[in-house]
Amino acid sequence: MSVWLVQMFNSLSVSSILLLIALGLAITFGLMNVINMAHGELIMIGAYTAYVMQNLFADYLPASWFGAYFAVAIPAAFCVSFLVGLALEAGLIRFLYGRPLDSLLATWGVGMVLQQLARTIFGAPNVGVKSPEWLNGGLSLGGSVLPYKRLFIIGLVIVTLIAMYLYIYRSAAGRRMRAVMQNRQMAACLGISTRRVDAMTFAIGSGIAGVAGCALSLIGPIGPSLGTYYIVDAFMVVVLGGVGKLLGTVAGALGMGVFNTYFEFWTNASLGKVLVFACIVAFLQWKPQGLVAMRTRSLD
Amino acid sequence: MPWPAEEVVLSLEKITVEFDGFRAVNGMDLSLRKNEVHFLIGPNGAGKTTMLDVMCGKARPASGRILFRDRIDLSKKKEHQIAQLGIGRKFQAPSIFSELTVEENLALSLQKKKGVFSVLFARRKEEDARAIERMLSTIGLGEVSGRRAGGLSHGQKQWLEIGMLLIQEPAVVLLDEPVAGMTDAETEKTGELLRRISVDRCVLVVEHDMEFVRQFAGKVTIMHEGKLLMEGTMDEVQADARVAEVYLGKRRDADVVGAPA
Amino acid sequence: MLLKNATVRRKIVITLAYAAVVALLACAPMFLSDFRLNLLGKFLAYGVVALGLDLIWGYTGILSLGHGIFFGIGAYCMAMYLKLEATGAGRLPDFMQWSGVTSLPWFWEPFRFFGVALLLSVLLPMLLALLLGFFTFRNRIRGVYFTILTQALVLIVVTLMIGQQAYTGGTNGITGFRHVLGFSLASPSVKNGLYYISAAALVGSFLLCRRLVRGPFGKVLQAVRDGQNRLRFLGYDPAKYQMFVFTVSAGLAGLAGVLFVLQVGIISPSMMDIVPSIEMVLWVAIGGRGSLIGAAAGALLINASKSGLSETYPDFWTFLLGGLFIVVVVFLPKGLFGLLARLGARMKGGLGDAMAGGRGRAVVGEDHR
Amino acid sequence: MKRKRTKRFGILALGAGLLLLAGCGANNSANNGASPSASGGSSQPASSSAASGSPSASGDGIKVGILHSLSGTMAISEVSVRDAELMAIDEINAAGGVLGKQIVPVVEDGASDWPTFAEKARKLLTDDKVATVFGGWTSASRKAMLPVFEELNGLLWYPVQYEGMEKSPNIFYTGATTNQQIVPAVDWLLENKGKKFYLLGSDYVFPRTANMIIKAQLKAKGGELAGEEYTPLGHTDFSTIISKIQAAKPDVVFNTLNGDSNVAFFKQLKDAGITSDKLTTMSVSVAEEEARGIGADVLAGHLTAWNYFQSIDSPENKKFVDAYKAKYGADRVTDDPIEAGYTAVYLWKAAVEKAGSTDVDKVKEAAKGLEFDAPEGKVKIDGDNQHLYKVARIGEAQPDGQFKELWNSGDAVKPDPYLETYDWAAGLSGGNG
Repeated sequence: MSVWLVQMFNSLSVSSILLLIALGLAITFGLMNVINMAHGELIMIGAYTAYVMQNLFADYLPASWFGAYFAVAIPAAFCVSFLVGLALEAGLIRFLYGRPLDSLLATWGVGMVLQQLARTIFGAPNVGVKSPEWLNGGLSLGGSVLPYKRLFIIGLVIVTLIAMYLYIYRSAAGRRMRAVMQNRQMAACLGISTRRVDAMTFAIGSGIAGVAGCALSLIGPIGPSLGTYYIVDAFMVVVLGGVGKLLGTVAGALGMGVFNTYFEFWTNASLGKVLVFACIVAFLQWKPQGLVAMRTRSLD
Repeated sequence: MPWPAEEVVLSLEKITVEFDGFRAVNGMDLSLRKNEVHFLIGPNGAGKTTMLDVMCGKARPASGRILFRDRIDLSKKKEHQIAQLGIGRKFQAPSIFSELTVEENLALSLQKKKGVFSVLFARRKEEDARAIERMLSTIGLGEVSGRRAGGLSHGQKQWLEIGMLLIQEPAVVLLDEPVAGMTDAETEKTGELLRRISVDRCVLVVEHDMEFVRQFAGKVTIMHEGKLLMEGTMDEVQADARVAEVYLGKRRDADVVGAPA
Repeated sequence: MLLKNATVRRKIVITLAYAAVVALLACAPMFLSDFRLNLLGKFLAYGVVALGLDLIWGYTGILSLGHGIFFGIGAYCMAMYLKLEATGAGRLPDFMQWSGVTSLPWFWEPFRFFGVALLLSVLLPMLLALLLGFFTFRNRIRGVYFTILTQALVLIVVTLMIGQQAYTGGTNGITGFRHVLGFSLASPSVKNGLYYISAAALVGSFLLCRRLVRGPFGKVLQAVRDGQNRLRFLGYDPAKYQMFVFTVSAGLAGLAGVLFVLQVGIISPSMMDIVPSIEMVLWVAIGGRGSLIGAAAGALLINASKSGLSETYPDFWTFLLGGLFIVVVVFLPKGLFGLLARLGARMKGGLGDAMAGGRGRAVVGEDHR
Repeated sequence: MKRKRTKRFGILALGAGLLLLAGCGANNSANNGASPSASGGSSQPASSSAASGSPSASGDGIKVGILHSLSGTMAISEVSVRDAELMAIDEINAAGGVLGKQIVPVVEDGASDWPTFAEKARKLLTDDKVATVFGGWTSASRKAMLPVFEELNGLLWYPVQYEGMEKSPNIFYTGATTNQQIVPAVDWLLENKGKKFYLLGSDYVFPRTANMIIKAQLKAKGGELAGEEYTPLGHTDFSTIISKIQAAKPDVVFNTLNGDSNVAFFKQLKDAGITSDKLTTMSVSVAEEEARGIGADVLAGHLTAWNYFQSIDSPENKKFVDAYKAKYGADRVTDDPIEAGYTAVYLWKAAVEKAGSTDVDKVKEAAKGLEFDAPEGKVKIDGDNQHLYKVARIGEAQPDGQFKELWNSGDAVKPDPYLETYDWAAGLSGGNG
């Protein structure tokens, strides 16, 4: 009984993590059609930002302030990844619009370089982040514990999602962004600077990856190859959900999280993973457009 | 196989097509006969292009029958099977293979057996070269036969696509706004081409350009909101009050946009 | 007259160049150390994969990030034979012993025979590719979706291979080979022989791929790449063509796997995973997609520089290689080979012999989805 | 016409590539040819195998190979071992070298890829003609290198505890085999912590083999198996597995997870409210270095089994730890594989000096029964299986990231990779491969 409740919570938690790592990709891949294989490394950058923030707080501020480092780390992670994304867009991605598969290969090279860079700066071994006191422990619920960190991540995802929704669908900048993504020429004719919108959009997607990395530092390792663990899952979520739809990404993350958790519970972690991926492959055969399809009438 | 001049080659009965619950075509009937240039006109969103899609297999009707030569039901066939039966379609935007040369584009279309292994072991024959030569002169692209098709002018691309259609000697030719975006001279040339190809086959043209339609004394079918409005000669159509109403009412849209159906 | 002369001259030069390459390959054992020759042999095997990938990506527009598994399956089939040969009759391979397996699993039995192993190492990848192609291409999954699907497939296969340690050797893979058909794998003459077999396989694969991309068949492939929907309305079924080349390409990857395992002496899931699968595509991208010579040369060049750079700069070779990938993919869409062709065209252009439209073709990167 | 020109330049490119390769190869062999001068000790130049890794020393030094993953997922562990090995080499060189010659390390990157390990091993032995190689971490990398070392009669020093069932004549194993780490740990747990075991490991050869041994041991000694679970390498979400563990209510979780998975597992275990006083975990792949990545506060109270802890109080260890921190930074830590890598270099040096030569066969002969005062205490090379006699230890993680020793075996345990001296293990090894 309680195991089932815990598993339900776990599947929700796994879904929230999947969603968090996929949200940034939903923008860069879903809206811009850039296959950013360095997305995992942007997550890594976020995680290292949390580490750096922790060290800064521990070194320069009174101990009583230490708990606050994480609250600062999240916006900091967003900013750092945002800037890296901005630089990446300006130096690289802008040459690759309309060449999604080339963007895959080039950003894979970027990922390689960023990994080695992290190894050079922070050393090859994992670094540790001490989680703030206010996130330790959990909510006791009928004999089982719902960890605050996982609740926090669920909350963070919801907040991020709402922020993204408001930005994309309710703000002037978001309107410009959608206009450019839907019809570049027309938007340009209307006086929108497509260059600036592209750069902003990619940077925001990158920034969200940074937030994900920061949150993941609470429950996972922080090392140079951190990103490689999440990148394929993130793409699967976006593709499963349906490219170009925020709602689809949410659905994809939920579907993958729930199935993954239960398959893993019934079988084991390896087989659970195999089954989930096999289901996704089979599902995409049936509905190539994903869970939430975007309809077009164009020939290609 | 000879058949009487009036024979119906393709007949569509009570065709209904839905997109997400929206009925693009609603119980439409249409018959195409041999040796006939048949125009399908109507205001934007009337379902003209969808009708072409249904005929060539790009869209599946929710209900209704499509009979080819009274025997073959096309609604179950895939696009390439329909094409192999002899129903050719030219799209509105020129869709040729821009990386291949003009000649290669034609050769690709000419290939009789289109299976993997037939093509793999195909040998180019003398008669094929002659057929391509003939088609090049028919569509007036002999001069540029070695050029990459992507580098052609808009009109040349349209003719190449028509040439690719014709070289397969189809029984039915479906053309979607063949003169859209053409200069007057090009339009005229296309008109001539159309007249020549209507011999021995049936041609269905979706067109907005009324001047162009008027040049042909063929049959005209008017669609409106997914349904058949009327059918007849151009004179009959022009005299009809209902046509004037739907058409003039919508006329502005039709002229301004003229592009996506 | 002048033109004819130029054509003849060009033909002679091309023939000479081909002859030079073949001669160079043939003479390599004379001036390379055993180790370098072994490396070169391995790179030649990679060249075979690259040819297959170019066939589907450069010419047909299908990007597979799953060729590691076809390569791996081919290699595993041969490795199973080699392992049984090294273990000897009536005994179990070492990893089975320490995994508690007591008798040889049935699916290992056929691999007692070299011929069967060789056949299966090409046929199994082809079969898997055909199966995958049958579903995905008929369902018109293409472009990015197909690519990501192949990644999922890689994860599935690799996780399964690792999980079934008792039957596959797990992460360790299969290694510790001694003989092939009674010849010692350690002997220099066998190694030389394997090198020549690899070279011959590369040349053979090249000729096969050239046969496919030239003539009417190659035109259909290009048409599939540039507009498969349009092609349908000409009466072709693109799915069948995609299935066919994908299957051929998988077979080549399997063959390369055989050559790899014979020369390197180990195969493990790490060779099938996402990273090597992407690297394989990068060889083609950097060499020059849409040109067979470029793809094969890319595989050789990239791996030679990877080996060389990692030997010289073990701590930061990844920077250099990563940087190279970025620069070439972004700024040279047709790869190094395209750059050479462009330079060549420019030089020729000075002689007034380049055609007006010709240059654009090499320069402009069309988006191949 | 365009196509043909394109092709021609392609051919030129290919030719250039081949030349580049050829040049590279020729260059190398030239280098090697230029410096074949016999080392001080090896009086018979190259016994039977001229080309095959006959150990050589150039005029001013003896080349040794260092082959660890410096990139890829395994770099998190292996880079530190390389650092320790380089430090040992520096120390030896500062003290006058070996046989009066300086040791020249040739560092290669195994790139976390097993075939690359095989390739680089071959390169070190044939092109660089190194006297010995220190390297490897994962069992897979060792298995990949083993055929190369056996074929070329090279010498490999492997510094990590592993699953046993192996004794290659060309490898010295300076980490623990199962009867020096896992077997004593299980015995200790059965005695002190409880009978009901839950086995959790990453899905690769070490955990699977280790667990097979543990299961046999539990069966023979009245233990009970509560569950067995493997996760893919790099698995980072343990919520479901923690639920399973909670449902199974074991006395002990025996943890053979690898690398990054440990970080996720311990963090999430703590978050689920399971602390070390509620559930005993025993880890065999979590050392001081991993503790840093997990977070000392998270790991505190959990148990590990090793042969060395940084906290060992001995002059040798103090010297080692101080030197390591001085060289690489005060925030760095030492741990069992790091120490084993460091010890390996000294053992090789001692063997070479005893043999008076770097010749592989002579060094192997000289190494038999060799003793060395390592930071972990006195170690001795077993002449039969080329493993080390080692003291088994169990430690408890402290809030400062160090381990407090709870128990040790007293005497150094004789290595027994095939567990031949354990009755209950009969039938596990299935003969020696």
